[in-house]
Amino acid sequence: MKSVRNLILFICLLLFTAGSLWGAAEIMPGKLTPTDKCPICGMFVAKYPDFVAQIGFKDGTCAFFDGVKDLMKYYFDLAKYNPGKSTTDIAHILVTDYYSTKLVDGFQAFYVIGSDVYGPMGKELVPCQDEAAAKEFKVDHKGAAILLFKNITPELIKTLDQ
Amino acid sequence: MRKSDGFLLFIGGGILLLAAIFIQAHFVTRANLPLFQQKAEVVKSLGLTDLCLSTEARYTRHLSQSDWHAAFQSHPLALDHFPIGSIIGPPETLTKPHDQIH
Amino acid sequence: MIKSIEKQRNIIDFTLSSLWRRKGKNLALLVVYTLVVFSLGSVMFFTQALKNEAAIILRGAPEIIVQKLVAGRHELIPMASAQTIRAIRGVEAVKDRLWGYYYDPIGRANYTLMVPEGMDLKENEIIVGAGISRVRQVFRGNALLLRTYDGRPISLFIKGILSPESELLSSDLILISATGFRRLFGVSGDDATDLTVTVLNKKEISTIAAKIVDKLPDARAITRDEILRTYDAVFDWRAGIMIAILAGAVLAFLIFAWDKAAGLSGEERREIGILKAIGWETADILQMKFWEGTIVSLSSFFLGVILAYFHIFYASATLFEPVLKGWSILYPEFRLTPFISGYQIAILFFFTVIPYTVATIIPAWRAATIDPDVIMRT
Amino acid sequence: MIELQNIRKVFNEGLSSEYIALHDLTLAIAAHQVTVLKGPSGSGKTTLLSILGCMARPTAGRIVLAGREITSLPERFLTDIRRQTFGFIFQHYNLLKGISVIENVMLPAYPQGEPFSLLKKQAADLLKLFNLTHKAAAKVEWLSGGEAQRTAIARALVNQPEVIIADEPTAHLDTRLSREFMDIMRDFKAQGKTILIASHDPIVHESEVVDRVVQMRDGRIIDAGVI
Amino acid sequence: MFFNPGIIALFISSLLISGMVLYASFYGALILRYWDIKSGSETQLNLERRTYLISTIISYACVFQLCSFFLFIYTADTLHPFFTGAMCAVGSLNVNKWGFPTVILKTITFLLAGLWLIINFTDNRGFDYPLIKVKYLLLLIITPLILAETIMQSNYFLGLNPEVITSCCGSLFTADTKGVASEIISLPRSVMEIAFYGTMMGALVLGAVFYRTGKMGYGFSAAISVTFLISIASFISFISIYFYELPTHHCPFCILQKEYGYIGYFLYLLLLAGGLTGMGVGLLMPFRQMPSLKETLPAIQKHLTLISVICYLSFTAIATFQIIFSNLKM
Repeated sequence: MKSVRNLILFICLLLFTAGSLWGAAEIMPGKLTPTDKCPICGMFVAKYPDFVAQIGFKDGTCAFFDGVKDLMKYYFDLAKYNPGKSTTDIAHILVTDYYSTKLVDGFQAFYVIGSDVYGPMGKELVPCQDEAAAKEFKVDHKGAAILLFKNITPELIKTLDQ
Repeated sequence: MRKSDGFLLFIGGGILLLAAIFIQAHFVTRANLPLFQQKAEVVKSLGLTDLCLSTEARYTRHLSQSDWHAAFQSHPLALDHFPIGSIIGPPETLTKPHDQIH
Repeated sequence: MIKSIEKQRNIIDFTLSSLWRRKGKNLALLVVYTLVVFSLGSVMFFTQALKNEAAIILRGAPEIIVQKLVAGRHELIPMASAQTIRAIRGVEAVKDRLWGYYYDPIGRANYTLMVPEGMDLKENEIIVGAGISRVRQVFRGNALLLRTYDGRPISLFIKGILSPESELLSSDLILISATGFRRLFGVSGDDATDLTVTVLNKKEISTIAAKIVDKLPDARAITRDEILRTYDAVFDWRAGIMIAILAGAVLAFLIFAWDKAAGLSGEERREIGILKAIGWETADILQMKFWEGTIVSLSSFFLGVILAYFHIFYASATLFEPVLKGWSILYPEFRLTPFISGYQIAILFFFTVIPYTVATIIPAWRAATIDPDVIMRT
Repeated sequence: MIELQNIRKVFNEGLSSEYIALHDLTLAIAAHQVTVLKGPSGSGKTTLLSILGCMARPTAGRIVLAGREITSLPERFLTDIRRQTFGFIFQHYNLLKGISVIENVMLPAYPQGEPFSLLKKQAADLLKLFNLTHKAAAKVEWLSGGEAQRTAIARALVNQPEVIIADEPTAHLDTRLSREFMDIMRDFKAQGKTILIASHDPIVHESEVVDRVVQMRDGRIIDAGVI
Repeated sequence: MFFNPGIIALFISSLLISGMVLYASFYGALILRYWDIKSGSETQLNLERRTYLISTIISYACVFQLCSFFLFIYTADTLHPFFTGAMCAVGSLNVNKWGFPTVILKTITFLLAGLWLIINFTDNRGFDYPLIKVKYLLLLIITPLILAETIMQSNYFLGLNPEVITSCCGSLFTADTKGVASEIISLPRSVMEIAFYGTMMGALVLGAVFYRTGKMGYGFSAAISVTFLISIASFISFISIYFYELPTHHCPFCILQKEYGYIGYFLYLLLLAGGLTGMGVGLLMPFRQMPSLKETLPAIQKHLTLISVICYLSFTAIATFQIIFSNLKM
């Protein structure tokens, strides 16, 4: 009995995975190499896999960051860091989900600020895949607020650097 | 040749030999990396947590998971009747409360 | 500059021939000194290598182990608890583990029985570690006779032997199927020995461990970090104890060195008197004594370190084996990987050369301040 | 050359075993002369010699060497002066056993830090002068009495000192060797060296090379001799 | 308390050094009391002989002190995994209140012992030992400091409690905490850069002037001392980040780790040696007119100046090289 239920569960899971793969077909994560450096602070990104974030452009280039904070700095000032590119050239933004340490869509993620989890660059926006996770994280790690991608402002990023 | 030159040569030789040992150790360590991977694989696949250095008492086989009250444990002041107990100290998990976990 | 170098070389020249003239005494010192460096060095190399080895290979250990405690003792855990743990956010997977000890009166050794994940074993098939194979003289295809919890003999066929390379981990292991394990020990199908928890984000491990203890108050959660730290502490402790024991030897050596340096023979006193009379200054004699110490120290230090290195990494620490082994029958045969660092050499230096130097300062000075006219008055 | 003024030397000062070796002694040694200190053993010859040779410091009094007051110089500096000014020949030669003849000769110059090859050449020249070249590499314990004596003299000369100090140099020599020693001293005098000898051997103080004999007894000078 | 070989080694060496300086200062006090260079009495001769022993002892103690300084930091560094929150030596040193004072005292005692050796070297060149009183007074100052250091170090090791959650360099050396370190970091970078290169240039120029003309000795020595402190501050403020290639990491201790090729030991050694010799020049200045030192002292000072300038120059060169060629661009 139990095994039958497990089997059904498994098949469902398989279908779901396949579906999500299909749905996310256009997101092709850039491949991180050990020599990739954060364009904001210059440190090697691969040393801190739990915080990696990336911005992929439509021409196939990709920028890697050692945290969402640096990614946002880059995002808000593309003209400075990547002249010739604008936000419309961005194909995808991927951030590392705190709990699964898997790359998830940055536009859809929930970000917790003010928590006791620090990234390699100090205070961070900690990305969570879904709202429930974000809420739990906020409670567990004494977070201050949960933000959506669109709520993040350059001013807010500045406060994180103090 | 002067004796002092001989001495300097000897010291130089000693330093070189020491350096050679370091270099050799470095290369052996590098060459053994796959072996480590293999062992780590064994650990991973079997879910092992401890080395098998001393097996005469059961709490010395899985050091990190011994019972709290296994008789006398290996407290430094305890006269344990397993020889290994006088050499291996009590695991930290036993001597300190799990304060992070409570 | 060149003059002072030339002067030191001259003094070394003389020191060497002076050492050589009393070779019996000095060689004895050299041998004892080397032995001290060798023993301390062996302890340090050995523990450091084991520490590193443990740190690297145990990194594959499960992130968290959950064990049920009853009256403070480790008990079987109901498999249902796994469900509770799985519900905690951040937990990737929870697996039940079955393992236990078996004392074999024939081999007179403790075996560790373990149910491996994803290995296809029939109920009466086992895979044994190289140590068991050696002790019991059983090989692939043979049968191993064990007794179940209720006293019935049970014959298990050896399907394979674990690789000798992993002996440091697996020497005493018997891998058995879950059904076989339950039948051997009478463990019910609802229980497991303990549970292992996989967590993907390292930063979350302690939070999850806290949550587990919160939800299962009768359980303890052992994290991988704790295991690794335990090993660090255990080997540091071991090195500390060994060094404390060896401190006696070092002390004896120092007394010997002091005595050797202080008890100048009449011949030596005369020699220093002559040197001073023909124009050597106290500081020159002190320099000669400095070189004497340096020559002896460095020679013994190099020799001792090199010997210790070969002893630990190429002679499998033969001299330590009896101590470590104790009564354990299943002592693994292993060759350590030479993890050595300058730090160890530095500490070794602190333990041997510095005390020796200090012990010889005052005797050297005593010798150096012999009156130059002493030889004219005899 | 060397002037001693009111020199007093006390051993074991303040103890019950206090012993005054030299009593307020005043003496001037002229340069380029051979001076002999004569007196029975225990008369303070050796103590005086060691003070003259800057080997020991007097308890009181002043020493002036070549116009410079050196009385209160610490050992460190005194040794430097001694090394460059004096060459010593001891009663028992005091050669170091176990090392070669040439090394023995070079020994006083070791702390100077002269280039080794130069030093070796100087020593070899000296050995040649004393017909010891063939023994250069031999150990000193294999030398005959005369050879040992000549080695000791060579050693005293290696730093090219102005003053040669000899303490009972002929005490263990037969007449022939004692005369030979005095012949060597004559050569030195001819080279302009100042020579100080402590001896009660008639061969020494009756030798025609000697310019002045100072007689001592119980730590006092009883006859300063003619200058 | 940990039973760790490094800790035992440090314990032993500290006890040995303390014993040595105590012994030395006992005779130092006797020398201060009874020294009379004019006398040829046996007391005086004995005291003169003692000076050989004391200078030998202090030379060894100074070398041991330097070794133990680095061993201490390295040991603290290796202990950091035992403390929650520690990333490098800073975390371990922060476990209790004795950690940092011990490091600072070790630095001070090393410098003082070094200065003692410089004075001793000079004194031994003057035929009447003109600095003997200065020398032994200084020794009497050093001794209590070394004893205090031994006690502090023991307190530190005995008070190591693995349950303490410590703060690591990441939180200590940031602008947003209170303390000297954060104030340094929150200073504008340009100010620190100007201060560093300014004082460094000043010190080097004064060094050159002193070397050529023998003038401005005090100025040079003062500049070297100030530069010593400013260099450490600058290292925390803006030089370190180029070694770490992390714009927010200001730790002065992580640089001692293997990942950075132990370059930190070399850098601190340069700074210590340069500072020590530079300070030595100033310390010797008042004695230039002493009759027995007139001839030898200027040469000694010139040597010291040369060593000091070379050390500082190398330090600046390495730091500047790293700033220019680092992967980190600010």
